[in-house]
Amino acid sequence: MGDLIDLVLLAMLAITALQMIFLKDLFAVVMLFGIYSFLSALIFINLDAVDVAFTEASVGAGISTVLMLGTLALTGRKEKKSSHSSILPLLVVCITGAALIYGTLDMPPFGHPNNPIHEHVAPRYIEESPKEIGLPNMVTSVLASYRGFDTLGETVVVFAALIGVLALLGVRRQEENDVPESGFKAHHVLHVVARFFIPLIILFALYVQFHGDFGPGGGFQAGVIAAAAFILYTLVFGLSRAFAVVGPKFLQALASIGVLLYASVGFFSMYKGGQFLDYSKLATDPIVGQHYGIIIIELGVGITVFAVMLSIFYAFGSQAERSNIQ
Amino acid sequence: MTEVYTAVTIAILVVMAMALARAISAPTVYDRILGVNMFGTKTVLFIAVGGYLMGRPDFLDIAIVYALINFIGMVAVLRFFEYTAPID
Amino acid sequence: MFILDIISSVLLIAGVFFGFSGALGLFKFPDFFTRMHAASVTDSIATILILLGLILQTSFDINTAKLLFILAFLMITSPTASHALAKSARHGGLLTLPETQVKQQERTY
Amino acid sequence: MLEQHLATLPILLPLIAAPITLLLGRSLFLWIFATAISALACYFSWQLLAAALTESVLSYAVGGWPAPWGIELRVDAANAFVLLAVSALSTLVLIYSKDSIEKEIDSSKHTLYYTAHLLCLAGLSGILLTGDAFNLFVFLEISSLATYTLVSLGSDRRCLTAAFRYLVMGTIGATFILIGVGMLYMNTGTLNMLDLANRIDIYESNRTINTGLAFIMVGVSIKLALFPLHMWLPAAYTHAPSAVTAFLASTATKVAFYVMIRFIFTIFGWNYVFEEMGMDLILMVLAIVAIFKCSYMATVQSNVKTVLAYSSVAQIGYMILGVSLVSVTGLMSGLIHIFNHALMKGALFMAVGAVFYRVGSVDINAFKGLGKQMPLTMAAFTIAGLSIIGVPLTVGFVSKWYLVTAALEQQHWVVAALVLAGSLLAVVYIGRVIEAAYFQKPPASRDSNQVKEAPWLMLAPMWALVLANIYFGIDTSLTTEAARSASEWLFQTSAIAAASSVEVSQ
Amino acid sequence: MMTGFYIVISANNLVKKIVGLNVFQTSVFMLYISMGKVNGGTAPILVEGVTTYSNPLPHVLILTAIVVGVATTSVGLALIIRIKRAYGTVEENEFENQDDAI
Repeated sequence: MGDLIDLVLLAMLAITALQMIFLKDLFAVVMLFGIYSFLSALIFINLDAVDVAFTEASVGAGISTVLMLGTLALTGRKEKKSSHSSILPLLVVCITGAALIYGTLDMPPFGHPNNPIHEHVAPRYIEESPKEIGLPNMVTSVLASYRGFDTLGETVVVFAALIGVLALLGVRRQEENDVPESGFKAHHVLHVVARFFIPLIILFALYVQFHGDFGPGGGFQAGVIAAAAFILYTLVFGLSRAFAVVGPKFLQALASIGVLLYASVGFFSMYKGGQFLDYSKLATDPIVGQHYGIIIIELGVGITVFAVMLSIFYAFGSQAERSNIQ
Repeated sequence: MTEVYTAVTIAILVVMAMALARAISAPTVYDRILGVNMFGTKTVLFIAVGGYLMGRPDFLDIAIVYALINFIGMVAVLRFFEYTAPID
Repeated sequence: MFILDIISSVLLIAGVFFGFSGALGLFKFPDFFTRMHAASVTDSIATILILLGLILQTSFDINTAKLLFILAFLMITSPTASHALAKSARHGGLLTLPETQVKQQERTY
Repeated sequence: MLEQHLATLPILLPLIAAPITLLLGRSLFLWIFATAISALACYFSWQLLAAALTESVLSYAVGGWPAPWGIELRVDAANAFVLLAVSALSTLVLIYSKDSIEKEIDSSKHTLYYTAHLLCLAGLSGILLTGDAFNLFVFLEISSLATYTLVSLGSDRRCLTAAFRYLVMGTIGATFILIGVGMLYMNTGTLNMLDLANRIDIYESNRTINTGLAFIMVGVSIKLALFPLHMWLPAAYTHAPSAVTAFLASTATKVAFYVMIRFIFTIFGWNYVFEEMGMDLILMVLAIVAIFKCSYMATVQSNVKTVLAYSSVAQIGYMILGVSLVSVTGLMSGLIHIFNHALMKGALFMAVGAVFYRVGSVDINAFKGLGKQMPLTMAAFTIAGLSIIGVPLTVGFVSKWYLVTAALEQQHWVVAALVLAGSLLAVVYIGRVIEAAYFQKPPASRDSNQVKEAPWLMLAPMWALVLANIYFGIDTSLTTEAARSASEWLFQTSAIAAASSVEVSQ
Repeated sequence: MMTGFYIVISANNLVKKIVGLNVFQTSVFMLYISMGKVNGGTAPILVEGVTTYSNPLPHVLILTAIVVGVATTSVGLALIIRIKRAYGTVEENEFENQDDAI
């Protein structure tokens, strides 16, 4: 049953991807990309990777698509006919594809419980992590504790993206705000609905943030969802009103603080005599210490991701408005 | 009950495929958006029913995220049309 | 419990039926606004039925709350999105089938 | 307490400093702060090298979890050596950049420049020190994102397309590495490099692992700008701000080269890669083609930065050639060349940046007559240029010497001859610039009062590098000793891993 | 997977290239997730009475990789906007004609 669903979803995925090559309307390509993301998230769910599906749906289908649309608004929708030949790329792709298929020949059988991948490192996570860390969600345990350094790196990657986007686009200065522009002025229905839902979405983000230890979710997802709430606000009410709620400078500070919060947990555990990011030393009882550590670093991740995603969106949005005014 | 879930899941899958087909080969841009939107709502339902099918109904959070993202995507698309002429 | 099972099965199947007919409508109807009508109305009813069917299966815990939240969310956002889409399409200059025919007749005269 | 955490500090200091710089915001203070952090990181990596030379391997388990479960930082002579070069260069470039970016980067973006620089340094240190294959990917992306940002800060609009091309190529490369690591993980169930090495040898000729190796090699080669995949490099180096180019040219590709060594020697084992896969022949051919093609390209360019960028690709060819000779001396020459090339390319790009600072152009015509107008800068350029060529008493000679020795040890007469012939091409492209600077009159259009010597903050790091060029060219004991112990160690671990796997499989 | 790769290499339009890059990466993610699946297993969140779980490690890795991917995407898109402003086009062959010095 699960396999059948997988196959159907995979087929749909392949069709979507192939169609993307041929469409010249970039808007359609981006729409299809949104679908592609949704579909792959569905496959992830089917393969038991709920946390990943969560992230893919919110990041891939949500943030990426919105950013791509923002870019399209500035660069135009049509792809021009390409003049250079497509034989060489096709050849490279075929070689790579052949290599991949060759590589799959000796791949361990799909889903077999005795594959090396399930026998070497993973059993410890599955069997011991509930005891060593005390959380039912193993993904969170591994993410935040066993491989906490990766997650720190990942938070820094997000931060680096913020630096990149700021360096490239900057955020419009406040004093240029004199041009009145406030989203959908005429859409009263949207206004009402948005006003009603945004608090609920933020509430849900907080739920995801703190429930991530027990169910799917965690800092990244929560940060993205909270950012999505503000993006909705910005889309509906316009950029200048959103700036009044959360200013861009404040967000940049927040992004830095998130990273620092994460790192400070690491330094604190060093100070307590453990290794970097060794949460067991944070409290007398190692399990309680792990718990504290994970909550704080997830919070740090959440803050950074929220601030960065929203800042990036602001940067794109202010570009779009500037070009609209001209 | 499992049979019903299975049947319903497959049926939703079929509907999703139809919506996808619509989104791929749409006569106007709006049809495409409509297809995408429909695809999104059906996906939410698919996850909800699928969660029961797999016996892990605590994954409804993901369905909520889908609904949310779908809506935001919709608003973003419409906002996008304020900048560019939608008619080909 | 048995009766609940039957009721929820019926609800689920009815919901799927509506969803299917909506998707069919997406293909069969002649112009954009009727297609949209088909899609949005059936979308709502399918959502209600399926989610209700699932709610009956829960034992009134956090899952019920989540399902209700999804229901409320979809019930409000889906028509809103349809409304905004229709409005935007109208502004964009899309016409209903009768209007198109009228226009064509005008052009032929 | 610091000794205990020594291995983390070169990564963590710049990592923490980056958000702090964003919070700070005042330019002069920022410059001092960033430089101080980088200098501290350099100091700690010096300590690390000392520790690694005495104890041979330091291991640090992040989070207190033992190796295959948690992430491990491993310091050995090889990576401590490269780390020292990277952090030292970073410090010098930061000192240099105060005046340089004044001219080339809009003042509102100075904060972002320092932040991105520190992030890049953190990423590169992370790549060097980590003992975990996936962690390497994460740090690779940190440094790459920071690099794209740095490249795009250039004043010319072409820096944008260069950065974009770099981004696309870099991401493809990173994704290839990801595929390769995935294939390894699939067959071994572990991500720790040592653990991987032990478990890979059990599967002697597994097609999935072979493919994984191929994907990793191609991915790393993109990052490394190995010959057919180097197309992003000249554009990126030419259009980035001078300080950025000096930093990237002397560190980024070197780190990628180290990654390649690490994968070949630590994970796969050299006898597997070279003897069973025949990778040495492929690498050797590519390296020789790279040396000649790119040296030739360098001789026909008119933009001096582009000349040096192509020369970088050629120099990477020398490093790869050293590895492909499969001997301790060959590997050693590659490692020495990492360090030496950082010294000379850093000095060259700094000199070119100084010329841009005063003259406003880096075209070869702009260099005419500069020998009199900017004597110190051009003297630095000349000495570093001689080093690239491989004149005795400079570091360039040392690495070429060991490379030729290694080639002769293996009876590769042709290769040795080709290396020497490649140096002749270097004479041509460096000679053109020097000839323009010393033997031609300055163009009449240039206001000779405006063009004077570069500010001392630019000259000081430049001359520090030049003096290092000469010092390490005469007193080779430090570099050769470190490189020799590093390369011997790399060969040994390969052998140990192979031996232990035999025990396991029996 | 190869479709995305093909789009990256062959597409002339920069936005499409970024889309392709995303497609490519997403398919690699799928490769990882598929190897973490255990037949008969369920999502790695502890539930009473269940003993077989899928492998959580690939999930963790891909979580990281997704976030890395979106970071790259956003920087790439920002670059595209700047390119559009500087050159007036986002078609690769058009700006090569404008600056043949690259």
